[in-house]
Amino acid sequence: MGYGDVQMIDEKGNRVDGRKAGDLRPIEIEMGVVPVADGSASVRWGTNYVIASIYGPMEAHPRKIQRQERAVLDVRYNMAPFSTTDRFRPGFNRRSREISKVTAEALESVVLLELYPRSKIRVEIEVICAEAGTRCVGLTAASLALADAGIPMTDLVVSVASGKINDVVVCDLNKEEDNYGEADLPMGILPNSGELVFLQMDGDLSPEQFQEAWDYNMNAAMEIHVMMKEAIANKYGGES
Amino acid sequence: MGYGDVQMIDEKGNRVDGRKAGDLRPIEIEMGVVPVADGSASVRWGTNYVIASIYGPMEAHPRKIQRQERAVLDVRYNMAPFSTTDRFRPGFNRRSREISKVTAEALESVVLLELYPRSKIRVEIEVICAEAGTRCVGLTAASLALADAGIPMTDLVVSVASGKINDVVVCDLNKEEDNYGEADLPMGILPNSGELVFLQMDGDLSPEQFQEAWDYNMNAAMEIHVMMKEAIANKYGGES
Amino acid sequence: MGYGDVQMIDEKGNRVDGRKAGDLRPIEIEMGVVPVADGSASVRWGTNYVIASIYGPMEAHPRKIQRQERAVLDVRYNMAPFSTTDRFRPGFNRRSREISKVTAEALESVVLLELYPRSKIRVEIEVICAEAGTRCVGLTAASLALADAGIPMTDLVVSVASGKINDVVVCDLNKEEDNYGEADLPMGILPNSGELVFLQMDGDLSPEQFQEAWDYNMNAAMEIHVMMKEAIANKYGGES
Amino acid sequence: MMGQPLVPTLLRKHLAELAARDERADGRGRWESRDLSVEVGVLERAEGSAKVQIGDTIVFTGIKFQIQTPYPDRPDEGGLMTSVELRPLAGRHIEPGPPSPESIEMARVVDRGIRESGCIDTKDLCIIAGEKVWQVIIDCFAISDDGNLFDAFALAAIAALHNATLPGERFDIGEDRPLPVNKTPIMCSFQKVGGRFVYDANREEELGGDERIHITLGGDDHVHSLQKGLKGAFTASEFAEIMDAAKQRCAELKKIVDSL
Amino acid sequence: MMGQPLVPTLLRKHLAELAARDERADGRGRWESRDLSVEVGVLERAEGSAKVQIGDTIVFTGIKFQIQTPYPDRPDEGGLMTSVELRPLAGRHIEPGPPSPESIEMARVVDRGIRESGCIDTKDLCIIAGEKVWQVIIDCFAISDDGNLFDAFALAAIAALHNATLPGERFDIGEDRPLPVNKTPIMCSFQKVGGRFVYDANREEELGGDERIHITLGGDDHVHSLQKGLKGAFTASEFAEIMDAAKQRCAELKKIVDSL
Amino acid sequence: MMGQPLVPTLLRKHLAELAARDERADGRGRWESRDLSVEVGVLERAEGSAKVQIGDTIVFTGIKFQIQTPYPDRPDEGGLMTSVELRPLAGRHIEPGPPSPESIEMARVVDRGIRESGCIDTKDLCIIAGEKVWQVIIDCFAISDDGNLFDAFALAAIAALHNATLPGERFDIGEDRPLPVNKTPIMCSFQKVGGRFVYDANREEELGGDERIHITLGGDDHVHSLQKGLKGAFTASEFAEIMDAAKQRCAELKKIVDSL
Repeated sequence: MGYGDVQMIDEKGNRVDGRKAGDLRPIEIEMGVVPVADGSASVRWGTNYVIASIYGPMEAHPRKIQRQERAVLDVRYNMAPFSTTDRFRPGFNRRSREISKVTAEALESVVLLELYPRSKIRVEIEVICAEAGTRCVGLTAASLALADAGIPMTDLVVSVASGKINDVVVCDLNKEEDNYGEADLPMGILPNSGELVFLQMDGDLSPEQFQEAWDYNMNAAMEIHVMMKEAIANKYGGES
Repeated sequence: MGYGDVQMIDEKGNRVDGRKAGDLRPIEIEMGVVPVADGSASVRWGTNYVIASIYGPMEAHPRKIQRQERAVLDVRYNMAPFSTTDRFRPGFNRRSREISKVTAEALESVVLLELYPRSKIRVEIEVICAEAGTRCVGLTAASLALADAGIPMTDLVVSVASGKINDVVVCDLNKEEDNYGEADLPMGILPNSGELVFLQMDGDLSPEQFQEAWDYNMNAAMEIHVMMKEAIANKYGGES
Repeated sequence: MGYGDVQMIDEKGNRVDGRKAGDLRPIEIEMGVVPVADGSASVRWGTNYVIASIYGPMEAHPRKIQRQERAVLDVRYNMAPFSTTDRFRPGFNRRSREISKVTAEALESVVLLELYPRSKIRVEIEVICAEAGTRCVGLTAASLALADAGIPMTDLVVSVASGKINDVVVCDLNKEEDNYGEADLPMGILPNSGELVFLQMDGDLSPEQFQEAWDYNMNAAMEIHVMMKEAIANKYGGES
Repeated sequence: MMGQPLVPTLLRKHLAELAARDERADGRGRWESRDLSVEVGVLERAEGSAKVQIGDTIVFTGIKFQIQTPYPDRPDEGGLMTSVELRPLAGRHIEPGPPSPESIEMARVVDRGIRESGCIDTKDLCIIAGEKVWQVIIDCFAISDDGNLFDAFALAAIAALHNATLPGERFDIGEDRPLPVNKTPIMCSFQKVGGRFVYDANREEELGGDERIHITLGGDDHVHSLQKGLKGAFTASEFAEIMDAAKQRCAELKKIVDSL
Repeated sequence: MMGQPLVPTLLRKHLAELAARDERADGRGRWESRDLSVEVGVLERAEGSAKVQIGDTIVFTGIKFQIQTPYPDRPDEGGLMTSVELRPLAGRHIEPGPPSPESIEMARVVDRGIRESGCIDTKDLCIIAGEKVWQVIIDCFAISDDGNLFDAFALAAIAALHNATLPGERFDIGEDRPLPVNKTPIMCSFQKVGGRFVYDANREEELGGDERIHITLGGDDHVHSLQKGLKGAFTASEFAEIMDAAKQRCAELKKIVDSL
Repeated sequence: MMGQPLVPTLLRKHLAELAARDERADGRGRWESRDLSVEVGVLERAEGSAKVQIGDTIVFTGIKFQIQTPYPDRPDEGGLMTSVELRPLAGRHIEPGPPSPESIEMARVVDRGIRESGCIDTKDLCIIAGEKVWQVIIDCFAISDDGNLFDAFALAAIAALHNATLPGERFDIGEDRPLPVNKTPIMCSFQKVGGRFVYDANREEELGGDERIHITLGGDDHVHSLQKGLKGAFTASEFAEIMDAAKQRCAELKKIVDSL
């Protein structure tokens, strides 16, 4: 943190890739990319490339994970071995475990689990290419894949992060910025209610900076929500 | 073994910490130290500090460990990472597995397991600070915790070790002595019957030395038994 | 592969251990070598020494491996730690897993599994001394052990490999030849029908060389089959 | 892995009724803590240690040091590692086995609060640049879990760091000296119980509650770490409310740690 | 581990009836492939990559390089490693957990085809003899499994190798240069379905089929790797028949790869 | 892990009746061994080996050597490691998987008997002080378990050590030479069956028996290792009785090993 001597924003407020503080990287959504799945979607976001697939609702087994009154979500976030510059070694990984857990908890907050007692819904998130912000891309892709699978939800989840570089708050850090980032605030937002189902943060933000980052995320979420609705409408010919 | 050139006992028979051959290190017992457990006790013994807690009797699961006619004891002996001078790495450890096994077998010899068919009693032993003789301290603490949990036993188990340094048999080696020890004879004694439920030994003892170490342990066990009864009486206002 | 400058066959077609191209190493079979097993056999083949034992048919558990209409074979191929020049470290091993899988599939092709619905037959293969071709020795030993256990089979399985050195196809490579081998073609043959239940190959064989190696294996299988029948007859006083 | 308790419908109902009357089961106010004590220097074999008791929740944290080779791209910086051990000693609901997702999350959240606050300057851990640096290991260990282990661990961790000594003599690299710790980051955790957030939930409230928010603040109310855990959605105004409570409580706890 | 599907008696009967009429469920001929496409250079972070789609089966293969110390007895030879990841993303039947016997077998069979063909000369991977050599890692990753992953992975692997660049610049050892790949080994897989072998079985045929044979051929129809998998016995004449089919199909696929 | 056999109530009753008449199921006396044989030099790839058969119990022990760096505080001492493999080959009751508590206990008890007797002087294993020392690995491997594996492994281990050769040539550090072994520690195991201890329990007696005591004696009846296993309590006089039996039997077995 705090490599203040590397200048990542010029005097005109332009970032290294030409974006302004509040701009998102390019985002491209594709529905139904895993033909054998019950639902799937991919999201390209900058050079991030994440695929999510859904299987279920199906019988929950082993028995001990079954819940009498609702479905359980079995969520796995994973990085493919070729997703990073240095090969990412398959196997147990504490970071992936934590992201899987908070992603599951975010999705459990919107999926109508009570509709499927004793069952399990598998949510598989694979990072094919990683840039910065893969957990946000993954959560967004998973929510699209659930929609593709026809699993009823109270809302889509839109996830995006803002951060800080050179003591300036900006939206959606790319990889180069992330290397010099001084803070990161990823959020999972329900675009219809404005509620949050996912929130993390690390680094250093003053109360004012924190508010600024929060607001960037809220605005960006609305922008992404439009793209998500379009992608769904393109496939199903209607509004989500 | 056999670093005979380091003098650990002086000509008057005084040991490095001032004890005589048959003396124990200071022992301090506290009952009920884990508020959420069904029973618990801690034992400080020299600079050893061990906590034991009991959960159960409860339903034994998974099923395959269940026994139709009696309870099973599920005993775990473990060293906390900060319990030793060099950090003790958590995870699988052959020594801990062996100690857990022989401790379980010692306790199974006194707990009235037939009273609780199909159930499980969990015995958790954590070494918070390790000096020398942690397996004896752990077994003693576990037997106190079982008493605190009100689990019926035929007797308490008192565990203590004697050993040999400079070819002299002494009781209850401390850490410094243990480093130069030539033998170690830990025993688990039922103070009312004088029977043994736990016995290990390694090193080198002549038949006569072996008898001497055995006798030290038997005497020490009676001494410790008095302290154990006191600690229980202090909590429950009666004799165990 | 392709260390063509080491001469492993002389101008008269003699191999380093004096064998001709189509000759097998010495083979010795012993039945019933594991007294506590339901069936067992050992095969010494060159300096290979492999023991196989059978347990079952027994109830298949855990339940999820059970098959309503037939038995399952639970096959394990393993190398003992002292079976190789450099100590073979116990534990997970990808090569052993693959050999266990293809060995199981070969045996499943001959055992009358439908006779034992919901049950399991354990096939344990341990390499005590390894030379070259242990997978063939193991499969052959397992089929003998199944016969010793009285498990009905459509045929014995005879397994043998041919290979290539100095661009010459020869039968049953020994360890020294294997080190310089340019191809290896292990097969599992049903001697009565001539069918195959096991086939692997690696290296480089022209179509003609491939046919030559195939034919060596077929001939060798008939030779080994005679020894197998003898070993069974010696124990049971009849023809297999 | 922690067992999956059955959803305690009755408990949830009971807690909701209490919340409707602005009450808690044990009589506390929404932002009120249980009795809390912190002791340092309690572990004979650790180079720094603390014991924290919050109600019937008891934890130890021990600091151990190891020597390691620095990363090539940061030759003069030491390392920091946080481990959480939820051994079955500490509760009926804790099962033996490899680290559960819960314990991994705790370790990572406690670690981020310490790390991101900059309270340890990793350059202070350099022994010989490019060759030898100190690694600080923070071992969090639960003795009794009656809820809110997150705050207990985080508090014990920063207290133990303030209590720690770099063991130069044991490693033959000069004299022992206190570990430099520049700041006092404090974590406060809130759980939604009966539809509203409360501070310092006990285990009963955890079982019958919804989402949890962990906030770590440094000086001047700077935010260093946030984590939302468990199922549930919250609004911006709910968040603002607990952030205010956190600012007040963090300041109180900081005073306690700084006075040890 | 892949789940154990119930033996699909009805499916087997159905497939046997089709086979009796020399038909397949999707209308293909015995030796006919599903629609197949190969794309290279599709993975941003890999040094070589390919995407193969065969019907509804989709896989990626990425090539990554690492630097390692050579084995003392082969000081001037680099290394080659093939890994197969069957993540539960790619099918309802794939369970999470450590590598299944199926994925281990796939990795080893794909690896042998590449390795034994000699398409990579490990001496081309030497950087400094006895000190530093390249290790080529072939990561096969399934996106959607509708059968015949073996061929999809093998095809993606050789295509990705032809597409790969040795990343000298990233490791500060000279310029980037194409990985030398001398040959194009091709795997063709056959499964016995309804009593006769067919090429490119889809997942339904896999479920209702018997033994499987994998053949990897190089130039001049040289055989580099064989593997028989699953329960079943086959005759010499059955083998001769699929070997003929393999020779023809391998030549077609080789053209596709060599033209990329 | 070994399966949990159902408590064999009938078997226990039967064994108790036999014990009441001072008999054993197979007609042996209390301190009588089953037929026992020891062969050495039986494993082609090991540097020392032995096969021990006691009744229907059969085991192999192989000695392998590796070169390792000595511990800094003991620069001129080699290492010793004992491993026990209870593979499912050796009995219906043995399940595959990671080392069971039973096999760990066996390995540790066999190891202590060897180690504490001082039969291997670890200084004899020094090659270059501070740089290279031999590690002796004792691999105990069960072929057929009909009870009393402890004694079979311990006997095979000391016999194999006496048979072992330091493989200097294979590691390019001088000539092969016999491993110096100065003593012959012997283990004798006793199990309480039907209320009294017997020597060399077979598997039936193990299943229907109670606690077990393992005694390792060296020269002049010096005790080197003791272990009590399984549930049960015993008196001082019971222990004295089996110690006497152990002294006699250990002397007999020592003669057998020393005469090989």
